[in-house]
This record gives sequence, structure tokens and C-alpha cells, in this order.
Amino acid sequence: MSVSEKLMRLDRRWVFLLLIVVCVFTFYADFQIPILTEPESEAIYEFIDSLPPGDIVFIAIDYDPNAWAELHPMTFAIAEHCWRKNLRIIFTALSQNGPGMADQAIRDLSDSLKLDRVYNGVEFKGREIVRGVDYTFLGYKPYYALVILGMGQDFRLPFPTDYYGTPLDSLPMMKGVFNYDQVACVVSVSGGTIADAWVSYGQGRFGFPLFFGLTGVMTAQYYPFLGSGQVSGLMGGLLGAAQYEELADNPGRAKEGMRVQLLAHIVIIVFILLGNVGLFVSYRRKLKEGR
Amino acid sequence: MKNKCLMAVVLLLVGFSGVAAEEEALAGDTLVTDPMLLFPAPVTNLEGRDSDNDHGHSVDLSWELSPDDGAGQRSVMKYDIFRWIPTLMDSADVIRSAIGVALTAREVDEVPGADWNDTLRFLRDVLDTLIVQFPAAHAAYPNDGEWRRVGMVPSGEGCFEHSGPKDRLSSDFLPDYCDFRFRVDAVTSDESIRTSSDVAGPIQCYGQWFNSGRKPVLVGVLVFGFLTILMVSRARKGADLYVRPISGIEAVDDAIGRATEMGRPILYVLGLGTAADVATIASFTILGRVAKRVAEYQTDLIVPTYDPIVMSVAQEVVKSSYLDAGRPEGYNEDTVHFVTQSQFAYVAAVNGIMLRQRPATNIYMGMFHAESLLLAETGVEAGSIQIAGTDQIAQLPFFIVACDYTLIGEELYAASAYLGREPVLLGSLKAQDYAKAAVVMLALLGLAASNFALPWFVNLFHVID
Amino acid sequence: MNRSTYIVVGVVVVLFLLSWILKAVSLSGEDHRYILHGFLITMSAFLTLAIFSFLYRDNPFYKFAEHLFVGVSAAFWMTQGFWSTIVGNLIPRLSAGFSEFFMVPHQPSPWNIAYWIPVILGILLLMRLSAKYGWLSRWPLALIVGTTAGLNFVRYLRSDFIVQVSSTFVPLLGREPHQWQGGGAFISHLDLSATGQLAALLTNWIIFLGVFCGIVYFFFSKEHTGVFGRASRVGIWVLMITFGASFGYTVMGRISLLVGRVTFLFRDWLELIS
Amino acid sequence: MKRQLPFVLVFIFGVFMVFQYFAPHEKSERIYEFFLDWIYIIGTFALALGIWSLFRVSVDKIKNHKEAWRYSYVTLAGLYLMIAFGFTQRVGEPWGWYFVWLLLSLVCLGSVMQARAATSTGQKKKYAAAALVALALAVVVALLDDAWAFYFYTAEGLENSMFRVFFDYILIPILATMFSLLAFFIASAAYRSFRARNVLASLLLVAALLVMMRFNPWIPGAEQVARASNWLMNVPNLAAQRAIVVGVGLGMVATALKVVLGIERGYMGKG
Repeated sequence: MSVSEKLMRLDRRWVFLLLIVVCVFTFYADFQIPILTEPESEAIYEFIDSLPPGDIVFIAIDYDPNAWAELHPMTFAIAEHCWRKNLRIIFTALSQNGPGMADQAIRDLSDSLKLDRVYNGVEFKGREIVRGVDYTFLGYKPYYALVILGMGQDFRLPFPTDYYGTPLDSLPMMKGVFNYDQVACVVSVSGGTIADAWVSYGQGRFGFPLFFGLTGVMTAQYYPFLGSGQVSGLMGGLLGAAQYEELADNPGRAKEGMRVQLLAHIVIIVFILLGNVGLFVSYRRKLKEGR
Repeated sequence: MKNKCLMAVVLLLVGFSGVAAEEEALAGDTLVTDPMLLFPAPVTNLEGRDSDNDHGHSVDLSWELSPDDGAGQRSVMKYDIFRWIPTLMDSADVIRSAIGVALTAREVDEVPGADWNDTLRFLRDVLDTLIVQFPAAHAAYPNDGEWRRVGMVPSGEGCFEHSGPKDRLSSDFLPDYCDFRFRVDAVTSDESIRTSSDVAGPIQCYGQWFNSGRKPVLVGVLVFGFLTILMVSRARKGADLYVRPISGIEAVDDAIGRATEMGRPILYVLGLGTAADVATIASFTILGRVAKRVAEYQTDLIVPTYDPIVMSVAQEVVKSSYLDAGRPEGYNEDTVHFVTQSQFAYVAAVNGIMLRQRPATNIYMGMFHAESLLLAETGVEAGSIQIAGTDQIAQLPFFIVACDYTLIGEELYAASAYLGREPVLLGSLKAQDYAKAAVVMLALLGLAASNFALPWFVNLFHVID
Repeated sequence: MNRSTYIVVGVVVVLFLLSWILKAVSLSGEDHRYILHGFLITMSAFLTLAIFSFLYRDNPFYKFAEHLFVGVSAAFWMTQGFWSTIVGNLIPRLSAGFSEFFMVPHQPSPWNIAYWIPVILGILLLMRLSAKYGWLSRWPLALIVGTTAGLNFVRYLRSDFIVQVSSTFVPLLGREPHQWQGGGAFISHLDLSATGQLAALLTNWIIFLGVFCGIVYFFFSKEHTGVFGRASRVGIWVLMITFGASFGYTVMGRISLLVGRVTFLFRDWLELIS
Repeated sequence: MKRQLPFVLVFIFGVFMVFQYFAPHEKSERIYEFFLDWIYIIGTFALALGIWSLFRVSVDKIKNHKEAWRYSYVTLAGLYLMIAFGFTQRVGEPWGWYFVWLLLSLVCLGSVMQARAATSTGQKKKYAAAALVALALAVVVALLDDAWAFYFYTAEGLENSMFRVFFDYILIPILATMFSLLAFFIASAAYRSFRARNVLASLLLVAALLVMMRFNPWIPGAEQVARASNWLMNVPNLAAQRAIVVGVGLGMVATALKVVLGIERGYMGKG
């Protein structure tokens, strides 16, 4: 078998092997890579950054643990940004296996908020994040479409109590907060079709500013909504998250993950190129033989 | 036991009447008349009407701002909205809270007894009888009732939507068909310095039977429905309808033939959709056709399914195809079988089938998510011919890359018509094409409109929900 | 199964036990059920590797993991469905008696009678197991398909059709809609910077033409020849570009998933990284 | 009647749902909510069908010694264990003889399988006997051991830590790993089929390469590549998506209509 053919008919297991190697290697290698931000994620960052303290941001943690790797960084980056800006947050977890994970995430977040930090040159004092004051975690209810509709009437319809069983009325921050009208924007971090529901049942009916954090695979599918103005900004996959971390000057999981991403992408690109070189060479030979 | 609960309720009644009294102190209209103070001018033209396009339980109020709104000394800071509420509604509230208590009591009660339920039933009956009397109580204005603040808006705003939930058990339930009366106070920075407007009302709220905001959709429904029916009837009359060849579908028959020659089975994957998803419905039709051919060629067919309902439908489909092919004896209940309703477990199982039973042809038609590439790549490894079709845009790239033929989006639906060659289906396909032509036309018109300042045309497409 | 297979299996079993023991020992400090947890972590690591081994080729370990996965997940969903839907959603509506038996708060309402209908339909659905009354199972199907079809009919007409159409109304002549003041003004306002009017217009034109050609490609009842054919050709090009792009875009998400698993193996199981 | 009535029902329900979309009135809302509930409930009933089918197929595999039949035992065991966990609950702190009981009942079921699969009557007898013994022991354990209990009447079972454990340590790892296989397959698929064979393939290739390099800071003109791929995702992508969405949307609307009108009947078994 000639070289060109070898290049074209490599056993795919070589690809697999190299990917694994790269992945493991990055765990031990220590290097940083710069991140280039894009307007889609900047839109979200700027919107949230421009909100006055005390405003309420609605963050829907709409994903199962299996989308954890990609979407957790977004949730963390945004929520931390909000709290550093003294915004208040309403969380939901409208995905079946989500609530436990979401609860844990919120705990981790409020721990990390205790530390003093400097973001983009601004000094942020660490503070205690208080449930019912800084955030309300509504939890999970089945049939997300109906839940989203219900919350348009009043959060208390689908969620008479929060995730921990406290009646919403007895939570300080929920005083005078009834439905989306009292919310500055909705950020749906979603790993599935719940995003559609947020567009057609949520934004479509109640017209709040809607932002998406999506898994890489979904992103392309949701650009039309960006174009038609139903969605005001979105973060796609780990890169989107990394961009937000870059914007918020809060390097975390996403930027960490981007290192593997970069090498893995290079591996794949190299293989694609090899294949095409092989193709090219064999064409050339065919042409020669043709003469 | 029962008496115990009723006791509790009674106690509650007492307790709550006290609370209600306190509320009055806060809410009653408090006009401090001190000549030294300058009172702001009241708001004028206070009007209220039932909110449009809703299920009732909501009233829109509007008024002209007080002349003192945002003006110097007597500046108005906010507007308080008051509604005249008959005392009857307080007692309703008491009952509601009693119900709440009874519910929690039943929760914590270690031996759940029927009597809690009896109490609840009793309380609910009381509540219902009260609610029935609401209209009468409102009609009795201004007797036994009082003004309560139901909302406020900052100065500068001249409208307010007063709405409540439709659930009669919730405390801020707003009944339909009651003569509400409203009043708006212009309030200065000093809460006690306020001027009330004239009373507006009676105003009733009620649900509508048509949401006028959705006219565009209605038009769409009618036009499209008409178009389809027209085309179908024309097709029935036997107008010949051309359908362009769809390569993926052409390939299906050859693939079945190939499988027969190789004496290897055919794998048909219906995807992750439910029996009601359009993609799955289209896939059923294709499956029917494939099964018929398979029955004729006497090849094996494997249909692992993800959703039990899809499974039962698919069994119907395959069975009747074998009947049509005249080989009912060739049909085996386990041709179509359920695997599991967990995405990746399903994939694992199907991959197993591919590598162990080595089907000559894999057909993926329907709704697919992340698993698309897992299936298709394994299929490549197993050296099968692969034909895919899905309307999940996100998954199309993977099928296109890994499969020999792919039906892109609408082609999947078209395929079912193209295969069946039934005039009615072809007719509706034709209707779709006309609709698409209409889309292009409308888009062009819309462009013209939006470029040459004809907003009314653009607004035709504005759907209010 | 030949001899080598037995050897491999044996080795794996030994490794498994080894890992179990080591894990248990390392856990014994912090948690009291360390034997169980040592086993569980080893188990999930084993299953992870078993699935990965599929990349090399089909093998007994993969088969084991696969079959276990199928059984467990099927049971999981059934149990879940039973408790959450039947007990959680249906029983409280059916009767006080049932609710007490299942210890769920009964929710009386005059409408509750309606909840017997799905029960009957559900039983009709099970009828398909009998050859004689199988046809009854079509009624519940009719309900499900009918309602969803009706729902889809209006929902997609609205969200996928009308909204998308109206959002193709992009300005092709001016930066903003409704501002055509005639050719002269148009020319004079035209600026050629990268973010300027011209760029914006070009984008809009490309989008519009792309949509146009794409839709043309999806015309079925007309032969794709001549101008029409060329348009549909452009259409499929645009589609292909899109598919290529979104394929490339997806790679990232998939890699992150891999990272997730590798992290599990190295941190939670082998504890090589913190 | 047998054939027609279902389609009549489809028509009625379909038309109602359309009507309901335009009628915000409380009554129509309520019926709408009913329908949604009903669908979920019926779906749960259907799960029983599914489990039955899975069981039948596995047993059949074992009986006829089909491809990989031994593994069907694993499937059945998993199925049984998870259901058992769903309906039992630890009462005391230690699990007591719970796992012994599980094992015994497994043995019992296994031998019943064997007895059914066995060819000679001698074997049948042997397995049947084993099954009975195991069953007896299991019953004894269940009666004597009070460290755990059956819960047929409350969802306590779901609180059963073993149910959780199986979910966290069996389901999730396999699920996540299956999912992560995509990383490899996407790479191999890219390598195999991104070849500039013809115009279409080349377009696919170029677009993919461009997007895959979008965040690579080490290539010349990283900025431009990022901007270009961003443009790809925003402009042509937007156009194509919209074209497909309009097509698919129409297709869905049409199919839905055909179903409601009873034109499309394939789904009821008339291929």
C-alpha cells in the first residue's frame, strides 16, 4: 500500500489513541492560552454588568449532570458576576436530574463569594451569600413548558415554596416579586429542548430579555433566534463560558478546559490535513498514470 | 379526632379576624385634613376595563397623571391603587388559611385519618359557598366593605394592571364577574399627605373566548388548511403531481436488495421521538414501506425502539406491512422490540446489535439527538450501508458526514409522501410547496415594505401572546 | 471463549479486587462505609473503562456494561415513572382511599372524575398484549397523537413559520428599516468601513439570498433545472457550509465530555491529580 | 368502527387543541391542562409494555441461545435489582441481610430461567428444586430480617440509598462515558470524510476547518479566523438554519394537519 493510501486509510484507532494521549498530557502540562471574546457573549456580559445593584437576574439551570462539563462553568461565571455586582438571583432547575447538582453548585458558589477578589482591576470584598436575600432557589417541577408559563403568572403558582420548602412569601427578596415583570433578564443555561420552551412559551409570551448558555452542539441551531431578536445573546459551549470568564476576568474551569480543547482540535485538524494530502497525492499519481 | 380539627379551625377563625382588624388600620383611607398642608391635585379620568385576550381575573386601570406629578413642593411620589373589598372576602381568606393549616396538619399527622379530609372537604364547601356570594357582596357597595390598597406605581406612570391567579384557593384570587370599584391616591413624599381620585367602576373582569393577538396565526391556519384540502382533493381527482427524486429514498430499495443478496438483516432505527413527533410519524410510513419490501424479499428486519408507545405503533405498522405483502406468517412480534427509555443505554444496545448481527443496511429515520454520530460511526465500522433522515438540524451534519445518504429536514417528510405515492400525500406535499412559494413572496413584499416605510405590512405578522 | 479470553478476564478481576482494596483502605479514614464505597468507585471506573474498551473492539467487558446498563436504566425509568406520575400525579386525584394507602395528600376537586379517563385509556393500551382486543390500544394512541398534532399545528405555524418569515424583513437599502429617502440620500450615506452601512447591507443581502436559495432547494414539486436549478444548487452549498461549520463547532463540546471522564478516572479513581 | 373510530378521535382532539390555542378562556385552559396530564399518565402505563417486551426478548435470547445470550442474565439481573431497590427501604442503620436476600432472590429467578431453558427433564427438576430452595430461604430472610422493609405504598423506595447508589455509580458513569465516546467518533468521522473530493465536500471541509481553528491563538491571523468563523456562524448559518426551519416548520404543520384530517394514517399501522 503506497504512502498516500496509508495516509488515507489510517486505522481510526490511531486517532483515538492520540486524542487520549493529548487529553492526559494536558492534565500534567502547565500552560495558559489567550481567549478571544465574541459579541454573542459580550452581549450577556455587558447587559448584566450594566444592571444596577439590587436588580433580579433569573438563572435557569436547565441541564442534567451529563452536560455538567460544558455548562457548569457558565452558571458559575454568570452567578458569581451577578453576586459580585450585588444583584439578586432567582434559580430554577427545570431538568429532571438537575436539582441536586444545581443545589451543590449554589453552595460552592456562595463559598467562593466569601473571598476577596479583584476583577478587571475592581476590588470586590468577600461577603456571606444569604438564601432568600441574595438568591432564591425554586428547584424542579416536571413539564417545564407549563412551569415556564406558570411563572409568567406568578412564581408561586408552580413553586409555592422554594427548593428547601420555605414559602416564597416568607423570603425577603421575593417580596413584591411575582413574575417575569420584576426580573431584569432570564439566562437559561440549557442542555436540551428546554431552550425552545424558553423562547416560545417564555420570551414569546412575556417578552423579557432572554439569554442562552448552550452546549456547543445546540448553539448553531439557536442563532436564528439571535437574528430574529427573540434571544439577546448566547454563550456556545466551553468557548462561550471561557469568553465570559475572560470578560469577567474570572478564570475558572472553562479557561482550564480550553487548553485540552486547543490541543485536541489541533490533533483532529492534523489528521484531516493528512487525509487530504493523501487524497491530493493519489490524484496527482492518477493524473500521471492518465498520461 | 374530627372535632379536634374543627376546633383548630375555629381557633384559626378567631385569630385571623384579629389580623384582619390590624390590616384595616393600615389600609383604610386615611385623609389627614390639615389646612396647613398642601394636598396634591388628584388624578383624573380614572378608567378601568377588563384586560384583553386573557382568561379573566385581571383588570387594566389607566388615569391622567396628577398635575403635581414631579412638580416642586407638592410633588407626587407615587400612586396608590385602592380597590373596594367586601368583608366577605376576608372571611374567605380566613377559610383559605384554615385550609392551609389543615393541609399541613394532615402532613404531620402520624396516623392519617379520613377526618382531616372531611375537615378539608367541609372547609372547601364553605369557601365555595362564600365565593358564590362574591358578586352580591360587591353589588352591595358601599355597605360592609372597605378600601384596601392593591398596588402602587411610581410617579409618572398612568396605568396599572390589577390581576390575580385563577386558583380560588390562593389568597389574592381575583373573582370574575364582580363589580369592582377602584380609586387611585396621589401620594407625596409624606405618606399621610395624599389625595384620592373619584371612584371608578363598576368594572368586571372575565375571560375572552378569542385571543385577537393571534389573528395572524389564525389566518395562517385557515389559508394553509384550505390549501392542503384543495390540493388533496385535486390529487384525488387524479391531477398528476411531479415530485423531484430524493436520492436517499431511491437508495432504500437498492439497500434492501443488497441486504437480501448478502443474507444479512436490515436495522431500522426510529430514533428518540415519541409516537406524536412529526418526524416519527413520517418514519412510521417509511418503515411500513421498508417492512413490505423486506417481507417480499424474505430478509430479516430488526427494529429496536426507545419509546414503548412507538414500539406498539411500529409493531402495528410492520405487522400490517407483512399482511399487505401476503406473508403474515413471516411476522414475528420481536422484530420490533423495546430496549430502554434511556438515550445512551439505547445507543449501547443498538451498537451491540450492529457489531454482532452485522446488518447490511442501517436506516435511521426520525428524531435523533447526540446519539446520531455514535450510531452512524459504529455503523461505518460494521461496514453497513447507511441511510439517515432527521429534522433535528443539530444532528444533520453528523449524518451527512457518516452516512451514505441523508434526508435533510423536510426531505424526511417528503419521503413518506414520495414513497407512498398516494395521491393525497403528494397533494399535501404540493400544498407545502405553494406555502413555501407564499413565504418567499411574503418575504419579498415584507422586504419592500420594511425598506420603503410601510410598517403596517410588517405589523401584519406581529403575533401578540 | 478461548484460553486467552479467560486469562484477560482473570487479570481484570484481580485488578478490580486490588483497586477495591486500595480504594477502601484510602477511604477508611473519612467515611465509615468505606468497603461499599471502595467497591462502588472501582465499579464505576471499571464500567467507564469497559465502555472505552469498545473503541478498540467489541469485547466481553463492553457486552457486560451494555447489558447491565440496559437493564438498570429500563427499571430506573419504570420505577421513576410509577412513583412520580402514577403515585405523585394520578393517585391523589383518583380517590381519598388510594391517596391514604400511598400516603400522598388527596386533592379533591369536582373535576377529578376526569382522571379516570387516562386510567381507562392506559389499560386499553395494555390491551395490545392480547391478540383479541389489541385494536382497543389504538384509542389512547388517538388521544396522544391527536392532541400533540393539534398542538404542533399551531405552535410551529407560529414559532417556526410566521416569526421566521417576519424576521427575514431585513433592511436591504438602509441601515435601519423604513428610512428610504431616495437614491441620492442612499449613496451619500453609504460608508465603506468594516462595520459600516455597506457591510451591514451585504450581510443582510447574503442572509436573504441564502434563505431564498435554501427554500428553493426544498421545493419538491418542480424539477431543479435552469435558473431554478442553479438557485437550489446555491441553496445546497449554503447548507453544506452550515453543516461543516456546526460540525466544527460541536467538536469542542464533545472534547469537554471526554475531559470530564478522564478527570473522573484520574482524580476520583486513581487520585493522580487533585 | 375498529379502524375509523381512532381517526375520529384524532380529529376531535386535534381540532380542540387548535381551538384552544386561540381561546384563552379559563374553561379551555383547564381542558388543555387535563389533556397534557393524561398524556403523561398514559405514557407511564405504556412503560409496562416496554418492560414486558424487554423481558420477553431477553428470556427468548437465553432460551434459544442466541448471540451473546449469557449477557441477557446481566440485563435481567439489573432490571430486577433496580426494581427491587425502588420498592424496598432500609429501616435500621446497617443493611442486615438485605444483600443476602437480594442474592437469594436472584438465584431463585436465575434457576427458574434455567429450568425453563433446560432441555432434559432431569435438569429441569434440578433447577426447579434449586429455585424452590432459594425462594424459601429468601422468604425466611425477608421475614426474619427487620433491618429493611418493602415499601409498596410510599415512594420511600426511591429514598432507598441503593437506588441512588445504582443511579450515581452505575447509570451515570456508563451514560457519561457513552456520551464521551463522541469525542473519539467525531474525530474519526472528521478524518475519514472531510476530504476535498468535490465541491460540496470541499465546502464542508473548509467551513469545518475554519471554525475549528477559530480560537487557536497560535495560527497567523487568529483574529481574522475568529471573525471569519464567527461570520460563518452568524450569516450563512443563520440563512441555512432559517431555510431549514421554515421548511421543517411547514412540513410539521402539514403533517400535523394531515394527521388531524386523517390523511396521514401510516402511524396507525397502514404502511
